[in-house]
Amino acid sequence: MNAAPMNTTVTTPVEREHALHLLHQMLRIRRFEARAAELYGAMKIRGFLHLYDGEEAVAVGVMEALTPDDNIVATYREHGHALARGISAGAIMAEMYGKQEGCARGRGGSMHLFDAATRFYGGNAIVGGCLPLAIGFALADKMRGQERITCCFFGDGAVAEGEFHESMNLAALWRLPVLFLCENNLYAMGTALERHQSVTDLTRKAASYDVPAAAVDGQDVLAVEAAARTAVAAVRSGAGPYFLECRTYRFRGHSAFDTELYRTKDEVEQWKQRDPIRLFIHLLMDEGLLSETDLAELERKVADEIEAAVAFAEAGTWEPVEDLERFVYSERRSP
Amino acid sequence: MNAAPMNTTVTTPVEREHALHLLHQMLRIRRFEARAAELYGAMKIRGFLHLYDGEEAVAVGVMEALTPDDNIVATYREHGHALARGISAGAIMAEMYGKQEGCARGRGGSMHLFDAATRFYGGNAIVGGCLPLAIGFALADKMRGQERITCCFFGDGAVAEGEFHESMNLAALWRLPVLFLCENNLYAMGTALERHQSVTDLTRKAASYDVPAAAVDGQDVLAVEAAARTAVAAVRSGAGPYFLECRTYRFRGHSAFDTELYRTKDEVEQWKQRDPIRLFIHLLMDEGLLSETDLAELERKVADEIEAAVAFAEAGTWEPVEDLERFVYSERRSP
Amino acid sequence: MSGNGQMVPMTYREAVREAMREAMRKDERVFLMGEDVGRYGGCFAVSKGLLQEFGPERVRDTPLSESAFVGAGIGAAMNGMRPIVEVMTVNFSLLAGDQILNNAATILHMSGGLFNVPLVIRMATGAGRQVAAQHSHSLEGWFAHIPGIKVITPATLEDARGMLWTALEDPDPVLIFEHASLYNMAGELPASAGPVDIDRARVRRSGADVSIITYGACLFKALEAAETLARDGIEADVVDLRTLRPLDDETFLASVAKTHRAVIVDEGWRSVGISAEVSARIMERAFYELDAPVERICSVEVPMPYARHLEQAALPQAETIVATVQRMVHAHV
Amino acid sequence: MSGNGQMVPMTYREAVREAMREAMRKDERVFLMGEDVGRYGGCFAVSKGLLQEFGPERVRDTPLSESAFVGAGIGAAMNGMRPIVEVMTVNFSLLAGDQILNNAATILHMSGGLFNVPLVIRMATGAGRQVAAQHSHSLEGWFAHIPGIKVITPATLEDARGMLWTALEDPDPVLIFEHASLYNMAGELPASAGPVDIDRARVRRSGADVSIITYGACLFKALEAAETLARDGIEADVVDLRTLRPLDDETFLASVAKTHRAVIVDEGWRSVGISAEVSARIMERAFYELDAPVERICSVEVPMPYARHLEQAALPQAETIVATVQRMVHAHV
Ligand SMILES: Cc1ncc(C[n+]2csc(CCOP(=O)(O)OP(=O)(O)O)c2C)c(N)n1
Ligand SMILES: Cc1ncc(C[n+]2csc(CCOP(=O)(O)OP(=O)(O)O)c2C)c(N)n1
Ligand SMILES: [Mg+2]
Ligand SMILES: [Mg+2]
Repeated sequence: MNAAPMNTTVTTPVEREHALHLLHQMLRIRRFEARAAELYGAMKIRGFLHLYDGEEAVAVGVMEALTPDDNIVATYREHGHALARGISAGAIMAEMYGKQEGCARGRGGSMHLFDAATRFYGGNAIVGGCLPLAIGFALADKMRGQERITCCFFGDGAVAEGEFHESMNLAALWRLPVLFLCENNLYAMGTALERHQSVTDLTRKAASYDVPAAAVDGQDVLAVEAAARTAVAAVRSGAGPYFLECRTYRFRGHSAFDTELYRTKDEVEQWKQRDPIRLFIHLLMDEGLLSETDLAELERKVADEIEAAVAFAEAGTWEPVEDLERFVYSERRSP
Repeated sequence: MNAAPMNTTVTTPVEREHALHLLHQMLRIRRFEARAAELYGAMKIRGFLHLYDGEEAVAVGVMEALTPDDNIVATYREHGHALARGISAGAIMAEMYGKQEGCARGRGGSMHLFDAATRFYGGNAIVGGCLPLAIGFALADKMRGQERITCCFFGDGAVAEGEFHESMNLAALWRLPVLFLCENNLYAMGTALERHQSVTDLTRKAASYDVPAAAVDGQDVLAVEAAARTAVAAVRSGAGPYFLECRTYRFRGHSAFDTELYRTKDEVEQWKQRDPIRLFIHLLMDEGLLSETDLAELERKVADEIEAAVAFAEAGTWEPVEDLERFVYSERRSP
Repeated sequence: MSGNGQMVPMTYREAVREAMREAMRKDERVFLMGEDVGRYGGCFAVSKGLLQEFGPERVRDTPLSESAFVGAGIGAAMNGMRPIVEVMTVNFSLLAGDQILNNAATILHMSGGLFNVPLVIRMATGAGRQVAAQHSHSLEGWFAHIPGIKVITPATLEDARGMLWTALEDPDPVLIFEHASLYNMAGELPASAGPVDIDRARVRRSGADVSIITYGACLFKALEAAETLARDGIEADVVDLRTLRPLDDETFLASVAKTHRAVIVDEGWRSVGISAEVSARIMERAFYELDAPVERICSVEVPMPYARHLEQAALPQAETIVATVQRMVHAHV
Repeated sequence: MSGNGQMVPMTYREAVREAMREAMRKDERVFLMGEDVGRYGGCFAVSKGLLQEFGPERVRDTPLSESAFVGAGIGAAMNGMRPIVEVMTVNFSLLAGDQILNNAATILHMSGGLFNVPLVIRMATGAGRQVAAQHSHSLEGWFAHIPGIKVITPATLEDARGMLWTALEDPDPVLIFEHASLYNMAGELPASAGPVDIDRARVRRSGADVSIITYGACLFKALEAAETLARDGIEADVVDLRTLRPLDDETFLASVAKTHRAVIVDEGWRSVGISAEVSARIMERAFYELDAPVERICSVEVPMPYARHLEQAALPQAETIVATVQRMVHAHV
């Protein structure tokens, strides 16, 4: 497999309201990440920062297929998932500032977003480390006859880790309601897919566990949504896990420290031709579902929201140093 | 998959001398294990004891296909491999007695047999733990242009461990000369294959790494030898790793502590109908390659050898307690 | 309440099993998961019979996948269950080490207090059965390095019976280490035996001349040594730490304040083990009470050899404790 | 030898890189393997340029498979190579923990001395960069619990440049921990700088009033504290342990014999860490030399919080060292 974009085009028919919603979600993420990058430059945000530009269609398309009652487990590159899932931009931005108004009180930062209301269980920064957790979430639900499913996001790099394999086997063996959501952006940090996987068609990994699988163009939000709906329906039916690979690309470096020695500017440019947002805008305009005014209106709404989020983070407060030792152990007994 | 034996029969033509050699090797193992069991009862051997009865055709068939220059890595159920590879029965038995004349000075015991002359690198008691070592052996050989291959034995249980997956991927990616030799005896301790693997045809695991694979009736020593020769030739050609699954059965409990609650006596009896030694004896007698006298002669030779091994172990000496702290760090600098 | 005071003969193995049985009866969120806990009956026969009583959903055999099933325990705990995960022995625990260190111990903190992990992990630990270098570890003290988890080490029947329920009621991850050599230990327990605390160390024998501080199977070597020493006129206070994280400093400090001398006995390797921690705490908080330097009796720092004489020489022994205490007391009368 | 005494400006990062470059030039059995060591240039840019010089066979990018590539390093070492395995950071090391504990550290012993494992594993360690609970571990002291391996912690440019070759010549597994905050540290080294020993601790500053015993990045906090203390008339002996296993007791005991007071500074968590071990050894071997109890300054026992003010509050600081020493010295003049 080479790193060239897939050649599918965006074609699925779509209702205007839904289309605008999807576009809005993607724009929110794009804008949020742009601001995060700036704020990182301004040293308002510190530590590691892994941005999601280029991959927006994945989080947005998948979240559409899930219900609020489902569980989400994600990686360190999870701002997009958190936003699409419904954690407020302010709570996320405040978290990245390290303020106590953040969704994890500023203890987690960019890589560890958590939220109870939306059942968002992190933000996990050990590659592959979230997969076993997802198994456990699904197991608990299955044992109690809950309808919920668990969606676990992870990258192509995680597929090389033993935990991926152990988790796929467990989920298949126990027919657990897990959606394995692989965001294949063709690189694990600076290591290209063909240098870290002997078989680059990752859906073939699923076959060896008898887990149904599909791959989808991750730059096409409608295709992602459709594929996710199929996958979610299969999982919710009780048939067991499902593996969905979204083929995508990250436009920025792996993290803020990346000098991108491992890929060419050309390759990145080629992929930017398949920017999921641009593609979707073109489609909608071609279909007459979106006007320049609509777009400007959306952009304005998004800008307002993100600026409000930044203001919220700026206005946030520092947790008292005296509280440092809290949350090592629980402050209450279990119910 | 159920636990019933495969229905293939032993048919490959074979030369008398070679046939007697194979039979001799299997008889040595059977006898050795029987004595080990007795000596465990007599508390001469302690710790864990994992016997190989029923699986003899695997070690014997595979070793025929390897050259003395190849590397072997094995599990805790490795007496058979060690004997077939050419470590003397005395050195193995003395090791199990804990005597300093043992092949690992009595420091390793039954689960940790080692030998430099035969390139036998353990005896590893962490399930799956030997697989990464095999990758390293093969990598070193490949980097230096050695002809050697590395044969790594492991059980069906190890296939569930993440290390199996990581090792298969690395071997395939780097086209390393590794023979993955899976001894599928249908149980990982008390857990049947279908309760620990979502896909019970283990060769399908190999497909997901583009590693060529085959399964063979592990009760048929000639079939194992033939399959191993094919596999070894493929690996030695430089094509990369190969996965060979030998379908077999252990006649005794997992270890000396096993009360075998998890399988029926019937199932065991059914498999004993496919005792690799009995099957082979019948074949050879049918073909006129083995007489009762030949067999008696072999049995006697084997009995003598094993009794001599026991005598050697009995006559062995205890390493001085003062030497306890040796071999934590090397006593010499590296060359 | 009639009959509750009655004593019932029981082994340590049975005490652990009874504790699990009671927990599964009392709380339907509790389930047991691990390698061979079901059909095999547990590699040390601890869970024998539980599959028949509770079925394969709640007594769940797992594939050999330590990282995945420990992580699954964490996820299930976060999602409302009360899993007991059995890692067959501590020797395999590093395969799940990342899940324990980076998930079980950190999620409460990383989430700013949002999500706790009410998980219990049981493991057999220890040496002495000639199972050699890869199967003889004592890493419980080592795990006690990690904030966010608790580490408990039941030594007595009462604790084997009673600590599990308390651990299950704890909102945070608790690791229970059962020394494999204790499973056959027989004794008696009241029919009414139930939960015990996991907060405090316990003085198992009282004496004024020296403190012997220990836990797990070494407790019995310490008690044996104490009997021998008593014949020599030396009365030892024997402290069973019971919980290695968080350590109950007050109990052992009170003992040292009484005896002014302490020996720590620990089957783990000496360097950077739990005994170093106890020694350092005595240094910090009871230095001026000491009549002699605190000593440690630990396993010799070798991977465990198979041969019995070497293994026994590597392990702490009652005789070593006796000799150490005698030297200590007589040198400083 | 002309020009060899010349000083060359260099960062810690470059010193490590030079050490690897020299090793690969000198010995063709040496190769580097790990995640992103090649095309990416190393996650801390340490190996930048080495791929270009030595090619992808000897500067080998691996998949994310810590257990497999560390195990592969062990196998390759047993089979005649001299691998340098980079585990990107210590935070991922538990994924390879079983290979380190049960293979690297035990094979020499289990094989009765037949097979040694001349493997070097490098890892970045430490906190201070706001990378939160899963990426801020300091586990080097913890790994020092394991017999069969050596643990070294270069703090200076000289050691960063010189310890690697000595580690590669060692017949047994050596773990090298490089504190991530040191990579940018700049200084000068003689052009002739080469291998240094890994056997002895080093006194980095001489003083008679208190011993500050430390290693790694904390060395610089200790030296800073010592300067502040000197203005107050307190002269500190600053001991850089350099090697955490085996510990060079003699050097810190000699220091304590001179100063009669000791503080240990360690970025790891306090309980059951390397500082407990040093304290326990001073207890055992220098008790009667002490004018005051040995103290420990470690990280607060919390998973590392992201927020900067909390992270800094959790870490040992020069000010804490100063305050501790002042209290210690003034309380017992
Ligand atoms: C176990 C582990 N090893 C290494 C790392 C360092 N690391 C962080 S992200 C990353 C690459 C992951 O690639 P992938 O899974 O494809 O996700 P992506 O970043 O492309 O979204 C690496 C090597 C880590 N966090 N965890
Ligand atoms: C990592 C690990 N987990 C658990 C064990 C305990 N154990 C020893 S052998 C075994 C079963 C292994 O089954 P398999 O791989 O099929 O080999 P077999 O014994 O059947 O030859 C188990 C669970 C172990 N040694 N290592
Ligand atoms: Mg990726
Ligand atoms: Mg098996």
